[in-house]
Amino acid sequence: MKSEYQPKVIGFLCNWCSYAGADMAGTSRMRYPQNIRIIRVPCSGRVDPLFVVKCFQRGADGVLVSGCHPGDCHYTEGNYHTRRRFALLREFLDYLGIAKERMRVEWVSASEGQKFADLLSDFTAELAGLGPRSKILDG
Amino acid sequence: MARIGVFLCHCGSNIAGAVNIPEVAEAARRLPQVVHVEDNKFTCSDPGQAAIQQAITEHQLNRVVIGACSPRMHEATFRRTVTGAGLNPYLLEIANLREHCSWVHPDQVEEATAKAIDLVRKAVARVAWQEPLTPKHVGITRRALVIGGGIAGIQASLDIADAGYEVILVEREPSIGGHMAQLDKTFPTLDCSACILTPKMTMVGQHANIKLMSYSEVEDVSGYIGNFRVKIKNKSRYIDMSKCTSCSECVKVCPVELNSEFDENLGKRKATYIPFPQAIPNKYTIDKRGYPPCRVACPAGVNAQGYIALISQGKFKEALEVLRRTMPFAGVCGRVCTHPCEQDCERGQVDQPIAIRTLKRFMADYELKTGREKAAPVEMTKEEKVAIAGSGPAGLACAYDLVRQGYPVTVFESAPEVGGLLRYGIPEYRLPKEVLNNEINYIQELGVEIKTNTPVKNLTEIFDEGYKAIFLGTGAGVSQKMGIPGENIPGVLHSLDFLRQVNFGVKVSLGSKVAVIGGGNAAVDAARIAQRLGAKEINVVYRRSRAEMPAIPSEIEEMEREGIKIQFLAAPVKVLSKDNRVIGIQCIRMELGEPDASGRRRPVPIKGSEFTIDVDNVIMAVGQGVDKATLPEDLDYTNWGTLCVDPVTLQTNIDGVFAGGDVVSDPADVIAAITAGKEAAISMDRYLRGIDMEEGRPETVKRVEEVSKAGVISKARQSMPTLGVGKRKGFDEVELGFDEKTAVEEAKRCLNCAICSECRECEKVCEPEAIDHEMQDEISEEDVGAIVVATGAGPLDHTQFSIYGGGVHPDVVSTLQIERMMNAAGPTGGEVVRPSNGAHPKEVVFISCVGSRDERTGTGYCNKVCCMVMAKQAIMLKEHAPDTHSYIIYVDARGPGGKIFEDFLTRAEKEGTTYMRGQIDSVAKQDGRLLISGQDFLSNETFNIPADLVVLATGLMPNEDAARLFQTLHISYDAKNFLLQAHPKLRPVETAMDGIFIAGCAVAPTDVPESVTQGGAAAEYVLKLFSQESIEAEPMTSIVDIARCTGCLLCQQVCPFQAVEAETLRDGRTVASINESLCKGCGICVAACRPGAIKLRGFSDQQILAEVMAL
Amino acid sequence: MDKELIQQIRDKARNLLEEGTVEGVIGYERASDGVTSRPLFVYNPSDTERLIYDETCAHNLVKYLLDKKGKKMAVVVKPCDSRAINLLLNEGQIERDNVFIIGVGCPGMVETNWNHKSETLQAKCRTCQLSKPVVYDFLAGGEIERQAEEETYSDITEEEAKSVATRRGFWLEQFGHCIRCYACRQVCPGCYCPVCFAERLDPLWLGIRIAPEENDMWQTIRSFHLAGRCIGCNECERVCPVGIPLSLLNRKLEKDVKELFAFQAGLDPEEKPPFATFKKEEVMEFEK
Amino acid sequence: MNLFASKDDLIRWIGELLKEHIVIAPVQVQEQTLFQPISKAEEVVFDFNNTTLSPKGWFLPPTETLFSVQKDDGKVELVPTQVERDAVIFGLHPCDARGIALMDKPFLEEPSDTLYRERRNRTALIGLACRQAQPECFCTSMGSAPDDPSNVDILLTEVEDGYIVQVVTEKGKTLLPKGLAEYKGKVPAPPELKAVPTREVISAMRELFNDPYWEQVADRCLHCNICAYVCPTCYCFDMRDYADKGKVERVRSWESCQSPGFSLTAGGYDPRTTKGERLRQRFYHKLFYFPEQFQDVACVGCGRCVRDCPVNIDIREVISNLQQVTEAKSGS
Repeated sequence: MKSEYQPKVIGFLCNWCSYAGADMAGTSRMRYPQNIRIIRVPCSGRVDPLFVVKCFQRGADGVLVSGCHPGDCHYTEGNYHTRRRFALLREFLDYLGIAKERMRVEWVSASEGQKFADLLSDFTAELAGLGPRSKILDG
Repeated sequence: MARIGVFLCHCGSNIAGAVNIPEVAEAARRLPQVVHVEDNKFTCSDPGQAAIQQAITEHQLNRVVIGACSPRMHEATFRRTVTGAGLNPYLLEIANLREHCSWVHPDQVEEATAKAIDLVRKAVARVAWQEPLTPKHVGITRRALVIGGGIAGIQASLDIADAGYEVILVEREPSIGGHMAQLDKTFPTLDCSACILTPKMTMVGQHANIKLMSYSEVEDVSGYIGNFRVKIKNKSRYIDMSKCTSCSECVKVCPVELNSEFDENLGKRKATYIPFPQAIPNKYTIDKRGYPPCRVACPAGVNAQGYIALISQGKFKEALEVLRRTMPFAGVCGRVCTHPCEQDCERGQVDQPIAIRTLKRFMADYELKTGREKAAPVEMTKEEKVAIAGSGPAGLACAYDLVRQGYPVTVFESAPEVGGLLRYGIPEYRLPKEVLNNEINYIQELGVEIKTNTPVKNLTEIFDEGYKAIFLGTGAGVSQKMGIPGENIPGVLHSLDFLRQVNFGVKVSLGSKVAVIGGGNAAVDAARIAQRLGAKEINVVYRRSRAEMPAIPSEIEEMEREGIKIQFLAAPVKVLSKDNRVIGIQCIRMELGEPDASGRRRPVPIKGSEFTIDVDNVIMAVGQGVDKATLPEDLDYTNWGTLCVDPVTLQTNIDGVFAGGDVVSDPADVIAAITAGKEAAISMDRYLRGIDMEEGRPETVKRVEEVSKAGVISKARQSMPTLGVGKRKGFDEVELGFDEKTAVEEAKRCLNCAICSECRECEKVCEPEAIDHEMQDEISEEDVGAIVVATGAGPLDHTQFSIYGGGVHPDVVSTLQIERMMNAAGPTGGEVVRPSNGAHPKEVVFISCVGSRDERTGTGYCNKVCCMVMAKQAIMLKEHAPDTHSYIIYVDARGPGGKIFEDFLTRAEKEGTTYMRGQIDSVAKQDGRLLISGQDFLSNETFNIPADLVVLATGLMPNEDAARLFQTLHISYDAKNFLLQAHPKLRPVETAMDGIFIAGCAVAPTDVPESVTQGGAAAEYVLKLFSQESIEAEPMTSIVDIARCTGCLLCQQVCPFQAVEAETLRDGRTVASINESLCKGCGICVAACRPGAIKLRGFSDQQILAEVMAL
Repeated sequence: MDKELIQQIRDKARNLLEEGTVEGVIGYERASDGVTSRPLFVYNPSDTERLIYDETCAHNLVKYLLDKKGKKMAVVVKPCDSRAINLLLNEGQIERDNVFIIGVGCPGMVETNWNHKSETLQAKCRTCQLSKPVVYDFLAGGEIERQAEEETYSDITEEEAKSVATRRGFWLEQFGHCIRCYACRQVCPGCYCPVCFAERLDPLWLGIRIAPEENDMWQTIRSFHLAGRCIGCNECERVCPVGIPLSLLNRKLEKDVKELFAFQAGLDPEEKPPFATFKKEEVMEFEK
Repeated sequence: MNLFASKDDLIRWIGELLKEHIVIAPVQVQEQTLFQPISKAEEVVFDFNNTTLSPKGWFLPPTETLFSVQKDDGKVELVPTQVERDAVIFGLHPCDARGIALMDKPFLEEPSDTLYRERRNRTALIGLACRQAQPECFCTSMGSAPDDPSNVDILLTEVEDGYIVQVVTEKGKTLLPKGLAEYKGKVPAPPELKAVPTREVISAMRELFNDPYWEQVADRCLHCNICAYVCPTCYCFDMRDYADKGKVERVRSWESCQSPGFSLTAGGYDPRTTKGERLRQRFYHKLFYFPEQFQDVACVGCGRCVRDCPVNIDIREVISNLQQVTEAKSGS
């Protein structure tokens, strides 16, 4: 078990929907892989693409940016900006050799604890499949 | 240098059970700037909090990290704790070791511990960068908005208002009361619902502190706790509430009847209505849904639904009045109109469109038959005289509209008789002169002066005579020639001349063989006249095929029935003659090639396919043109020889001269000419009053969005009686029109698409003159400090559950329908009956959990109230008729709410209700009754119960458009549109949005007492807010570092709250500046700012980066 | 050299200076190698005779307007460079009234090195569709009919077709050459932050290492900060002393921005750039 | 005594050197020639114009860790970076060799820079005389020459069918392979170079510090760091401590006076904010301050900055402009 490769995942979760959704997964005692480390932000629109690039530079195997569903943003429009910024960044990082599978942008509402748990299981499994990404050297 | 204290909470075994706390503590001790670490069984407990405060003092901590539950849980608690020890509340960071760690990784101690260490390290790194923040204080508008006037909203409103604060209660229906008002009795006490609800409703209506805005909807909400600004749309009732006396006179005359929503479609109501007798406010509402499709389709905007509704009530004269509000030609258009209205008629989607044209004609026929009182002349209120050239449909329509506005109108007609093309272009068998004359007389009686034999040649002269505006509607009166050899031989006639001669009684002699060239109405008319003049063998030669033929299809049909042949795909090449007499016509066969500019396929001659038809006469009906010679000079013409006008105003190149009809458009139909006349009348009125002629034109009208066709029983359109072919010798009219009975029958088929038909009969009877059909929706803005959302939920439509016979068998009903039937004021006067035949039902089967506890058909969870509702109704059915036997087929029978609820279920069973736990397989019709088959889970046997009535207890769901409102309010809701609470246990009436509270069924299905409790609780939160002097606003807002700002203002473009302004510095540089009271702290601008000039306090780049670096 | 065109530029520059319309004129002059050209700032009417224009005048002079904020300047602007004017106007960096644009048609610039010019057109010129600047006050020499190839981004799609690992290897090698001289940034008209993220101390996004792991982030963010803003003058690639194919980065973003948001930078000074706006109904790949 | 080595001899010799040394030599990477450690002799290119970067990077690498700090259970340990092996720089041109000699002045003057000194002591230089000059070359005006042997341990000069091997130092002698024959032929004459007047300009610079010339010439300067990074004598650097989860490293990287933030002080004051001030600093350092301190001009005339400057700021032109400015001043 311990020798198994454990991808390092960093998640940026908006306070109002996704962080609450992750809380919901907790209160509902759902289980998901331990790999993620969650950073709370007020809105997914707060996530500067620099943070994500920094995560990868620092050796993260996967990065999750998660916000409210379109139309539900606590700040009305933040996630629409998130969507544009990261649609482009994902493509660009992939082009630079960081596979787009390593970066997820997801909409998770406060009630979607199950979705959050499922998403992490799936993401972690996918990253494990891609294999380790030692610092910046592998794709 | 920060002195950070780390406090690790065991949370009993919630965290400590999965995380090795000593190990985490040991790791924390080694972190930079950490000077103190301790752990505690329950940090949130008093001793736990005291320990933190003590440590802060003892170790001179200036930052605190607490590893515990989610910050969403206790951040506020711990902020108070550190404040108690003199620390700024924001110098605190919580590592979420419970929801994000121990609870989700319960049996991976090693991994969970490693993760917990990471989370603590991350929190330490972050808090080191945290600066002390001071909340701002903002004022509170002590005024509340309650959305939803059901029992929860009523309770909330009353509680707030009684405490002395103003409340705005917004209800989208015409009355408050919600679903509770529909109930007959309430469980488990069997109180009369109305008896306990209506006093509360009345109190709302009369409370000095409550501003009731019924029939209103919240459009937009901006602002924040204590300071919301709300936009409310007050939907137009078309009845002035301040004048309405609720006398119900309008209801008596309203011709439109529809299913009553309040009575769950079991009863009827009128387009003007009060939902139920005790409604608050007790004022009428006219239900208008826009323009009906027929009215939208009519170029002239004739309100067909209006007159059809009145015809259906036998009010024929009044019906004609409706038509005459738009135009004067009921008899004419009722005969010759191309009726685009019928194409768009919604009834056509059920079976066939309403015979709108024939109904229109019927009104004119009825008037002719019963005699018309002379019309009273219009009072000439305007001084400006208006001249109209041409007395065809365009000119007369224009004159009609202008004279009714009080303009003195003179019509100049060059011909000896009035009517233009209506008179000389349409044969008598289609439009009897008597009909036309009646309508022209009517126009003249109103005060229009008509001068015949007076052509207009010189516009200056007309102006000199004192006319201030001129309309030219002189038509297109010249026949076009074909340009083939032999066209000028006597015996070759042109259709217009031919029709004109016949219509003016000039004798025209024809041979026995006639060819008519063309495929339009003029060709068909000419052929049929030729036959009536004695021609024996008539051939219509048309160069395209039947599909392209522009004449009215019914006319073509009648023509063929009269024995006239059509040569399709043939064109004349030359007229053959002998001794200057026509002997035949040579034609060539055509085939259809590529579509031309008009979209019709262009006919192409087939070489060598010439053929000859022997004829004595040829009638050319290939088109008409404008006769320039008859028109004044100095007007601009198009390349096609028609007049040039502005497409919107219809003004020509000369100021004050307007034109419309065939003279502009080239030959079109009558309704197009009428439309042109009406449009010109609008322009001329505006021209004369000096108003902008183009503003708001062309007018856009709101077509009704959806027309319900549920329950409409198919019924064929009444057919038009015609004169037998054998009797068609002279010029007798061929179509005979409807009699009164047929007309009423036909009119009753109308679906009343727009609900209110705008027949305006109500205006006539409303003594206080409260009715205003032109009333507009009003938007008002209100400032409030708190909002209670109690928008409720409604039962799923039982007719969608066809597996239980819903929507299939009329005797499968919903619980609310039973409720209405039981109600003495309900549609059946308190008798529960079988809708199919009105009989008393003896066996009744209730089916529970329809669309609840069933993800496939509705919601996955329990609807909470149905078990009690079914028990109540079973008891009541027995009470109403002791011979009734009820079955309740349940999944689980529940009595939540305490002993009396459970007792109530027992009582139902004791009083003879058969409870069966099971599942329904089918509901089928058998011998006029219903057979309910299924499985009994307790006996493991199948059952077959014959019943008279099946009642479906359907799940409750929020209204479809609730999500839009919730989005406007920025409050969270789930996939089924139920609202989410700030915390499902501890903050049940709060939302994540401060200052917005929730109550009632909008949150989850609740019964009446629970809704009342929640309404009261929400009010209590509002009052708690209002009792504060001011509110602390989140200090986590953004700030601009002007040294780094480039002034690109991308931040301004992305800010959803208009919080960014451009500011010019003394050195001339433009930079962004953030208005803190508008900033909500989302940080969208921060992420957009490339130069890193914006800092979000509490979520700075340093802080988040420190977290990334710590992982 | 088109003598007539050059004379028009000189006359216009002289006029503008003599009439006091502008304080200075930014144009081109012959470089010290006698072959290539270099930017020239003219403040004195007599110096206008030094102005030249030919196929070696690759420099995008618009960048210099940022140094001369608040001053009235005239600038010689090629069609591609003119998009930078629109970019800077859109982002409020220059005032239209302060800039007099001497537009020049462009036959395409050739590849040059110190003391050497080739016959080969620069790659960006081969697909340039602009016959004249998108914005100008005076057009010297008139429009030039160009027979441009269609921009197919074939080099980009070729890269895209390779495996992620191959691309990673390629870029790591390229970024390995980077010496962080920041010439790409300094020459770029879109790079004007008072303190570049790469040199910011609060927060410390990036260290000072001239090494692949930091060069990588430097180039990633540099290009991404130009997403939807790069106007394709390709000056960054031209000035790179170690030959990193930066156009492959910028044009990849240009292509994606075009495809995802239907936007091209610098064509319209009023149009909202892709990160300033959004469409509620749009659906991105990760949502499908 | 000059020896002779055929091309094959050289290849064998490099092979020998590789056994005990790191050999840094010019190699072709895509379109550029760079000094890089080689793994086999065949990689070396002999016929090249000045490399993209000078070989100064061996002694002052673009980035290096000076030392790291380990913190464990309260104990703090400082671990300096070690120079592991001896090295040979093979094939450097005389101008680059002079660049190293000039760098020695500030770095080896006491207190000397430990890492630089270590590397310098353990590195031998085998130079290669230039048979051709490029238009940008002006080494003869800057105290060197295409065939200057003074700053290398061994100098190679290409002749018809091989190379003259001129042993300059004792250290050079130890590197020699066995069996090279004596070279008796003619030593070819070095290429001629155009002179740039230096001395007279430098003496006049004291008066030119506030001359508007600097702002004018800086108008077109982009303030990139190309000139400094390709220069064999520019040695400015920045240092920063990297701390990551308890581990600390002190890192030194190249930096340049042309960088906008170069002279920014902690208090926020920047003595050189304008483009002219920054550009002036570069020329004053090279032509005035360095000679004041160390007697020599800090330029070797390799021509790299001339070649690579994107906006053609040509040091030779600057020098002659300064001369004109001075003349104009004295004339008035």
